Amino acid sequence: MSWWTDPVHTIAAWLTTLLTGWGLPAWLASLIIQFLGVVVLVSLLMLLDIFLVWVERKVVARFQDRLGPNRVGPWGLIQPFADIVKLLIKEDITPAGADRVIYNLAPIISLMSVLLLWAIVPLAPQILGVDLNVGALYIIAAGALGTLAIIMAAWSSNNKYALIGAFRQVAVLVSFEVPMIAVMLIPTVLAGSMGMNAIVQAQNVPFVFLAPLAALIFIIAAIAELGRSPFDMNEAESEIVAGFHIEYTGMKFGLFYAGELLHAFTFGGFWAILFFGGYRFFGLETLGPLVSAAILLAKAMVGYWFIMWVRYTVMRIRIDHMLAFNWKFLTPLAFVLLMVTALVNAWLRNSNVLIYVLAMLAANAVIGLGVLQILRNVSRRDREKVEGPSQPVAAGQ
Amino acid sequence: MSLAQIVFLVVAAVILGSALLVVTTRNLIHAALWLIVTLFGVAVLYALLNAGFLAVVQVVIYIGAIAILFIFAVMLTRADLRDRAPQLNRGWWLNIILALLTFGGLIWLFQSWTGFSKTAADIPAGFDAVAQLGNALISPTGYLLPFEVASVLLLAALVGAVYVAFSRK
Amino acid sequence: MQNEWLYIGLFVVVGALVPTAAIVLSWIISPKKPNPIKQSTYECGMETVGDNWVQFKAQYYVFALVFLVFDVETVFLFPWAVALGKLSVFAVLEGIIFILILLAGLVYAWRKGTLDWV
Amino acid sequence: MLPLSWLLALSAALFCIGLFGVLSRKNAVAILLGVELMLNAVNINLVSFWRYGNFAQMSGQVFAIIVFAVAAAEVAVGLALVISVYRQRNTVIADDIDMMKW
Repeated sequence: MSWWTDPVHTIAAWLTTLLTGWGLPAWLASLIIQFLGVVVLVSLLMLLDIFLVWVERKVVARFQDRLGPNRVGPWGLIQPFADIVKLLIKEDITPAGADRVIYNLAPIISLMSVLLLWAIVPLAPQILGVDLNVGALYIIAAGALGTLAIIMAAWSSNNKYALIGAFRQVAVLVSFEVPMIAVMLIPTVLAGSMGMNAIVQAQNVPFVFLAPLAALIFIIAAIAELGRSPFDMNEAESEIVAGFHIEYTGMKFGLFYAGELLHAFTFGGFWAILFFGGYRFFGLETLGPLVSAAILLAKAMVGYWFIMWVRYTVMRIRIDHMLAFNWKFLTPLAFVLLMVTALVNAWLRNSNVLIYVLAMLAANAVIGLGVLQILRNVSRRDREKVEGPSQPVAAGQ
Repeated sequence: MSLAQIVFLVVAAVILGSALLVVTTRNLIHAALWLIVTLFGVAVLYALLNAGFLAVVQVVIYIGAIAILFIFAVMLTRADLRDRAPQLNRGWWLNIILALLTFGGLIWLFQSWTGFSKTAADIPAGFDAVAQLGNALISPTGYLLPFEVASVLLLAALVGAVYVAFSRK
Repeated sequence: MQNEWLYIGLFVVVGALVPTAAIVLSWIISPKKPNPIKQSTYECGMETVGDNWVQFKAQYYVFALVFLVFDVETVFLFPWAVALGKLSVFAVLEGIIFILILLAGLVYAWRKGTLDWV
Repeated sequence: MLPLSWLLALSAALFCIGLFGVLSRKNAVAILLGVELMLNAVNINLVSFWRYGNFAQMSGQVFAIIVFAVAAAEVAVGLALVISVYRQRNTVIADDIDMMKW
């Protein structure tokens, strides 16, 4: 067990001998070590979060043909720290009539729900918090806490806009959770396990080649879960000002904001884990766990960049279109994909890998083309309802 | 006392305390939020009992969906019954006696049973509860019929609730 | 098993402590000069009327309802999906029947027009 | 390790609190909250019996999952009824809804 092949356990073993050397019982020593591990991980995440503020601002600036922060520190890297100081010394206003306990609890739960996701992220086979065998459901459970935080924030701040915004946001969140769960079932079917590490281990062929449509649906649903454009219901300024966090100021607002950014990055990471092989990259992961962790973080950053790309390119969709898109398109499609994937998997999983992959790809292509054909027919019918029957243009007229 | 016992006592106190608040709080939103605390405590209890899958399911279904539904329903039925009005029926002290009697009766019944103070066997290391559960759910000798009937039940609930909530007059 | 959940529990504790620390820190060092205007409910400059308990339409409830039903469905489907690797085509068909029965519910709600945001 | 008696006592207590809520609350939504407490007490029992009995046989967990489904169905239909009554009668007090038809 050397430092390079298994850093976490090496450090843990060293600390165990140190602590038991001081006369602590073994269970207390392991508890303290686990606690330290969590503290280190959470601190790194918060640091990453601060860095993400800079990334987000820099990227949006480039998309909008601006420079972005570039005054404080090299390339403006110190800018987010200045932002934090600003948020800390802002006056903290609690609106009259607010339910103080719930009002203060909401941002805490909001950030906590995002941090909790990282307990199951496998950065490398040797660097992972816990290899929970119910990983996929755990993601949904953490998301449930986030939904709860939104309702608590809105109700406790005693503001009509906040409550309306939260209701819309929650309606969108719970709706898009359905296709999200359905496509999370697809990697589970393919890997035969819900554990994140097992799913990564099973991806000798990255699942994106077996279920490209599922990967697409996952990222669409994830963007909606994040409440980002084009599904940014809570920031429909022209209708409900700032949604559920309208009354929040200073650090509490900052916590919501930090949670949102880290959430986006985290879902980039889960996209990579579920569909793009996680910490694996053409055998590079065998070099060592730190390389694996770097691979996963790089993939997560690409996923995050993709989410930002969508956010700054596509306009907000109206809420009725958004919900219709979910219930009448994404949800049926996701369940059809699940059924077909399960069937093909059951028939062909023991045959040649090439045949298996090609069959999966073909199934996806057939479903995709069929859906496009159905959509074309439906929209033609809708158009004819408004414009009258379309007449074929005869030649020569 | 072992760590598990300490955790159990703390969780049990949280569960019972918040459950009492659920049935006595005037503000219904607060009652729903206290219900969430209770449900979370029960989820911790499942984790303590090595039923990790059920712990997560408890959070997903109860906190993620049922509690949200309750909060929506409270918001939708803005009614005469606001925080000031008495929230309990007139004979509530009778109900306390009834509940206490039920509790005493249950404990008395349990007491007379031989397995009351049983302790659990250790779960072997390679035991995958989720896969076992899946096998049990779809094997024809197991719970195949309840599995399919559950989906019919959910279908009936969906159709019924949509019909009831949406019957326009 | 026990240790896994202990770790999650520690994560809950630390995950709650970090934002709490941030809020407490800002509470200590930020200025506090409350006045009634500053603390009034923000409504784009209008005086707020009544409390925030506005009447919502039942539409919100219906979306949450359909979500609840599908959420419960997945709880049955996850064990099915995990066990699938070792099972026959017959087991897959059972799961497919399960999904189809529920999709019938979705079709009903769709036909009834409850999925439209009127 | 925990003795089974602690778990059974906890679930009995939770069940009785739920019972009190169901019997005493005026608001129909609050009554349903009490029913949720009772269902949770039942589930604690089922999971305990799974753990302390023959855990290789998954009966307890399967029962618990079925109870989840039943609870979900109960809440969905129950709250839909409450909302429907509220929209027509403008009340959520269970004692006022006693006409069986209107």
